[in-house]
Amino acid sequence: MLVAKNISKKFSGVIALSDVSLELHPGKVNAIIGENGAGKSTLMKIFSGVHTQYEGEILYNGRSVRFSGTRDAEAAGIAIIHQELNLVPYLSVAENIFLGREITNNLGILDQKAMRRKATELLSRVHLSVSPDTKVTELKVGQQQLVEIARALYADASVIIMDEPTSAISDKEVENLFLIIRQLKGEGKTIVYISHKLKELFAMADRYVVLRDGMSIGSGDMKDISQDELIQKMTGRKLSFEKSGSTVKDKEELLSVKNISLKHPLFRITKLLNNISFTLHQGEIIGLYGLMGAGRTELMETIFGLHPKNSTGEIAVEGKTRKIKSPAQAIEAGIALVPEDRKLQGLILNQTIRSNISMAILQKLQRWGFMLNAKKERELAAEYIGNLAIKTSSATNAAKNLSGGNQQKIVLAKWLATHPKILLLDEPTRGIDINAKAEIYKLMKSLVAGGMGIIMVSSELPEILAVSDRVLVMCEGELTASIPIEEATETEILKCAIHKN
Amino acid sequence: DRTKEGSKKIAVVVSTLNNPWFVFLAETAAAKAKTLGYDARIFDSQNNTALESDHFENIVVAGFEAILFNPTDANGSVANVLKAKSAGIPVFCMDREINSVDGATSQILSDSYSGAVSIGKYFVRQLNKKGNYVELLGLVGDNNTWARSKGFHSVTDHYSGLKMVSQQSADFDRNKAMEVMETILQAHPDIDGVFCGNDAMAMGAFQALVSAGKADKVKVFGFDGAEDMITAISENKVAATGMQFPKVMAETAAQFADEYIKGKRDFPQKIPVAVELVTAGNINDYVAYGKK
Amino acid sequence: MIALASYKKNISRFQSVIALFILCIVLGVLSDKFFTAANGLNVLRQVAVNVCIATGMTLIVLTGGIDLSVGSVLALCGAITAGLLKNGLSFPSADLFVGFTILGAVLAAVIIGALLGSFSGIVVTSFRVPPFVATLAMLTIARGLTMLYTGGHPISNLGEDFAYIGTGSLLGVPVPVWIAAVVVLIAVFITRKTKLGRYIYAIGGNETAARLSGIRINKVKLTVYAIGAALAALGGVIVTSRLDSAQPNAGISYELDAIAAVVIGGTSLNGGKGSVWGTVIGAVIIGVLNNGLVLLNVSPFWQQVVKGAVILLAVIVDKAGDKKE
Amino acid sequence: MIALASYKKNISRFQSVIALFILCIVLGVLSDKFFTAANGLNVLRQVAVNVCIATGMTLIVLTGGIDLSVGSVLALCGAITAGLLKNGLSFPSADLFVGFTILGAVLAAVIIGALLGSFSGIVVTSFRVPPFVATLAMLTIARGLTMLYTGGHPISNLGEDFAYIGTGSLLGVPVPVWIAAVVVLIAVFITRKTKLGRYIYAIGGNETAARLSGIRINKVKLTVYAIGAALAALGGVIVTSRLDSAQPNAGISYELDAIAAVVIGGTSLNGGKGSVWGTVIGAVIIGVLNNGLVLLNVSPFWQQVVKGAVILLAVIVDKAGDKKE
Ligand SMILES: Nc1ncnc2c1ncn2[C@@H]1O[C@H](COP(=O)(O)OP(=O)(O)OP(=O)(O)O)[C@@H](O)[C@H]1O
Ligand SMILES: Nc1ncnc2c1ncn2[C@@H]1O[C@H](COP(=O)(O)OP(=O)(O)OP(=O)(O)O)[C@@H](O)[C@H]1O
Ligand SMILES: [Mg+2]
Ligand SMILES: [Mg+2]
Repeated sequence: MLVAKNISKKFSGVIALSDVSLELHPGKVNAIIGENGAGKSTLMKIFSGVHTQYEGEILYNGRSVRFSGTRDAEAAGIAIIHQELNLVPYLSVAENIFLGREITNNLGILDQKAMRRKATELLSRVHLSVSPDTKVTELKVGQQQLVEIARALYADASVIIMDEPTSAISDKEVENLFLIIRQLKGEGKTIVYISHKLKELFAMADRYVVLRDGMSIGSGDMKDISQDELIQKMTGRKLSFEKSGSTVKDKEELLSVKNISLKHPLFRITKLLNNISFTLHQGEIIGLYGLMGAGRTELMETIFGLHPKNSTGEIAVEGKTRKIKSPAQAIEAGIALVPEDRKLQGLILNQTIRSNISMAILQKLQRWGFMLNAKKERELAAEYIGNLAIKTSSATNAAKNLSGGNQQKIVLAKWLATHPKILLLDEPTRGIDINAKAEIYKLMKSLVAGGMGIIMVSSELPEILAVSDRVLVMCEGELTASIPIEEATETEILKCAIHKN
Repeated sequence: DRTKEGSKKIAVVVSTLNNPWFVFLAETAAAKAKTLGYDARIFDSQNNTALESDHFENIVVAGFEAILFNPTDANGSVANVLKAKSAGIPVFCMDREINSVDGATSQILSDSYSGAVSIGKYFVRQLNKKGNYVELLGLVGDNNTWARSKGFHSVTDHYSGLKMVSQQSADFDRNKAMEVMETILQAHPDIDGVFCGNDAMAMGAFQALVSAGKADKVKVFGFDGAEDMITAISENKVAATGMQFPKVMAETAAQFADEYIKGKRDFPQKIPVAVELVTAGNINDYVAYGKK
Repeated sequence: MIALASYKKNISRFQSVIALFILCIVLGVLSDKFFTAANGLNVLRQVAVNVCIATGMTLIVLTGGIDLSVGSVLALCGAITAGLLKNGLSFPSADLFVGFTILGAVLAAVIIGALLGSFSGIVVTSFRVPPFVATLAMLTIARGLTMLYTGGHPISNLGEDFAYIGTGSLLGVPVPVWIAAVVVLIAVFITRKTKLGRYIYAIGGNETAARLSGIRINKVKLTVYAIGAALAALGGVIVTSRLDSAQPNAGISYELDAIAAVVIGGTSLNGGKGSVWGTVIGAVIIGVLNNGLVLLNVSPFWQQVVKGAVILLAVIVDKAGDKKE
Repeated sequence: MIALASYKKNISRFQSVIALFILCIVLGVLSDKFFTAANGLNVLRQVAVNVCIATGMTLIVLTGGIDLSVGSVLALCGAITAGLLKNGLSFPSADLFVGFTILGAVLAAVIIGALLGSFSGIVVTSFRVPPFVATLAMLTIARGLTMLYTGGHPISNLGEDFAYIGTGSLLGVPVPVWIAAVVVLIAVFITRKTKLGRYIYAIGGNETAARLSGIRINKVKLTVYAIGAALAALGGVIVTSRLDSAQPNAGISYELDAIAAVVIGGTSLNGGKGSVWGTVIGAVIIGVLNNGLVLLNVSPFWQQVVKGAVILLAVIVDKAGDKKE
């Protein structure tokens, strides 16, 4: 049993954890629940030896331990899948899985064959069908997450911490992960599971621990608590979210996409996108669903002008055909894209929240045509920090110091500040807590009420069903269905998303 | 400009082209070789003996007939010369010697040490055997630096009235000499003379003295006989320099190479070319890098 | 929190200053000539050129780039200034001769500098050649062009008026120091108060995110390389004027001094982090060190050892504050 | 996907080779001396030292670091080899004299090189000084120590046996080429087949991930700096032996050549990406270029311009294949 006693942790003035005590039981799935910034990841990093300076005590199997580093924790049998992916981009999948724990032969030389064999086995366990020699840069975020899971499986630890392992993978892979978790649980291992998807928690977890603002609020058995009670514990209040029917009827056409195709950058015959056409209306939210690798991200990127050389097709905004060959032109046309990977594509991690938010509209914040207006910029940042409830002590905090969910909100703020007509959201609620999610849905609704059109890529069917006016489904680079929300059901959508053959 | 097919090739290997003096030496040698009917070609060793080594290897492969050679280092270049010799290519040293008895076919040498001795003597006279002075050295890893410094000190060190208040290196560089001199003047505003290892540094030091308003009081001595320095001496701005004769050395070497190729084998092992003291008194006899 | 953040920002600037301060105290104790007004101006005049170059380098490094060609560009543009001043431009075929005023020659040099920088910039952006290689090639090319232009011989005696740029004083302060001060102030303004400055930091911080935010990466990069080389050209004008002579071998290894000033000043070579002020302090640290070692008449042999050790110490002192886990 | 990955890997290696190939063809057409066995050996012998240094540099650059001190370390260790061979070690106080065999002197130099590298490594890791500054300081310090050790004078006449290292041949191939080949093969083995190699790439690719994987970052970094400097020392031994003389100002600006070879060979200065083979090709491109320009009778001033331009072209050809948007 892993026990935390009175753990406190401060980051240069910010209190991340204060006097947290909890127990993690072997043979059980222990869910750690809390809003963004509650301190979940920080606590896990203490358990796994990443943070070595903290107050309090950790008891592991009855003995007091204090890890001096990750290697130390791992040797003791604690493995972690980090929330922020921690893979080496230019190394292969196999090389990443075995990083720091390479298999060597008697002479100390790397045994590549053995590692490749073992990696293939681990990859098939997590249902990731790529070669172990693939470079990690070539993988999409979801696939990378599966690699991280494979990595943790290899560690063969007795405590496995999973910090939002399902934030980037689709239902099918989640199913598979659950299978693996059940198996591990059966072997008597302690599973620590962090997720903002309550449905998953109720399906999978045995126990729960709730953190709020760095303090432990309560714990117990999952079966003894209802969803509403849990939310109340997390947020300190009740939360309601109602499913809404479509409200768009005969509104103006905002975005029309005709025959978009995208060639593979290397294999020119392969098409990543094939003849995609659809329209987005004013005040409409389109939910774009597909399994991992269906090409949704590519579609968003193509519309946003990121593949000018390999793509063909026509894009019209408000009836006018626009040439969109770069993000700058897309922004001019009134399009905004909240990208899939906030760390790599969305944020400048070292810079302040404020300058991240103002990044895309600096030309509007100028005085006399050449000088930035600091006051306007401050006001802008304050406005969005308030509107989106970004949890930070100051607008001049570096973006990297925020919790994952709050980082996502900064990216959102940056794009909302451009006042786009068309908002493309690629997995906008990844890693966002239920409360913030509800806020984002509400925000989306109010944005479309003001005349905006939104396309939201999501791998979560409930989310798609909750916010969309219309559901588009993609499969292998093709648009396979356009379903009005009234007719949309989970089975119907999945049917269109799954490979034909 | 392509030379005639079939004309024989002579290589000019020079220690550096980052110094006008050596540019002049190399270009004069090449020009002379061309007027003698050869295809001449300049190689820049960039003060790097290893690069010089590469040049020699390439020269041997490319089938040159003779090498007019300005070595980077007296000892470091010996191996290179022997390599050429064993490939049957004669080497004629210009300005700087190599420490090998029979490596080079002939060495036409500028005697830095004695030149510095005469500058030292003139220096003592100009300063009336007493006063404070500064010495600016060239690159500290360069043997010319030390030949000149030692020659100079072999005279000045015998006069207890002469006190060297500062000895610094300025890498043979005009800008660096100016900056070093500016700083030295902060610590020692009361100096009477500056001896510099080459004319570029002398001009830099002079510039610093001008800025400090001390150009009249402090006597500047250089080495080489470069154009700016000759002009400055004639205008009575600086005291003296040691005139080397790159033109004489380069042309003699080219001449010898021509004679060698035409069959002559008997050359004097060493031909010293004296360094002459150039002062306001005899400036009218000189032009840059030579006699009128 | 605002207090905390700005306090932290101040500390990091504070540390370099502390390193500089300690250095000055030590030198002041060792030499009574160090703390004189004349020597102060001396140091400032001597660092002026490096400050100009290093300021441009800071902008480039902030975008995650580097420019190794500054020394050669300095030499080439210095030679061009001198050549234009002395010989003007003549087109024998058209029987045309164009004389140059001082301002004209200086402007021509700076513009040619900017063009050389733009060339590097285009190679880096359009041909995606790593900045290190692109500017290393430019280092070699510009040096070769300098040699070709000058024939390897200095161009001297450029006239008293021109000498004012490098040797004159205004209100008791040397002209090069004024020039460097103006350059620094403009650069500080650009980095802190303009869109361009923001974009420079953004590109260095995360190029992908910057591109997705609609920033025209190539345009910004081209601009910084052009500015960097134009400032190197300006440095060339100052050096030439100070010596009253354009030396074909001027500026050799100046890139190392400039980059050292940038890095000692706390700017990260990975881009995105740092400041022009830091660079100025870095340049002054190097300048004070050079000055102090000569004042103390440290032997040339020991000088290099001491210089290396002190630079290390300065950076270690500078780092001492920002302890992280 | 398997096909895709290996196809891409091959292309990128292929491109540098194509650049080299084109260069050779052009030179072969322009000069009939180029494609001779003697000239081939010539080029190989001339690149041997740079290959040694650049191989070490590759390991350092792969971790995201850089080493500017290789030239000075080369000079210092070359001088030490020569000094030990010629004068041995004497401790007058203890009335002790230790003579050195050739092997002893070479080993001593390489070990001292490794120690100097370890020192840089410690400064980089424990004091968190950026590698650029740490090794720039080492550049200056090692050069100063060289001057102190030699008094600024070369150490010459080291004997015929010692000369074998730099000038001898084995099976018709020059000894320096054998040495470089062994160094390259060991480095290839390390980067591909050992944990150390894996960790080098991991640290350069994502240092945080590497640390979280339990890799001892500091140990790995220290090791690569030690290897890099030891190889520079080995280069010093070869240079000294070739010239039969240790020059105090040997190796100046060698760091640029070495880094150029690394970058032309496709290794990213940000670390994590690249290969030792690429570096070898990069070094050979530079060597062939130097050799070719001489064979073609290009004047020294034009040489620099042409060299810069060709290096640019080589890298552009190299990039041409991996078009990304
Ligand atoms: N390295 C750091 N430096 C400064 N503050 C930090 C650092 N890491 C975390 N914090 C702060 O600590 C608090 C807890 O963050 P943590 O990442 O543990 O939250 P979380 O519960 O995992 O949130 P999420 O659900 O968004 O992942 C936040 O306020 C965050 O800003
Ligand atoms: N640069 C690339 N090189 C090779 N293949 C690529 C590249 N980019 C994308 N792909 C492939 O194109 C297909 C579409 O990927 P895309 O990321 O658009 O899917 P998605 O529906 O957004 O999935 P995800 O849920 O992972 O975001 C995938 O099979 C992916 O592997
Ligand atoms: Mg978290
Ligand atoms: Mg996607």
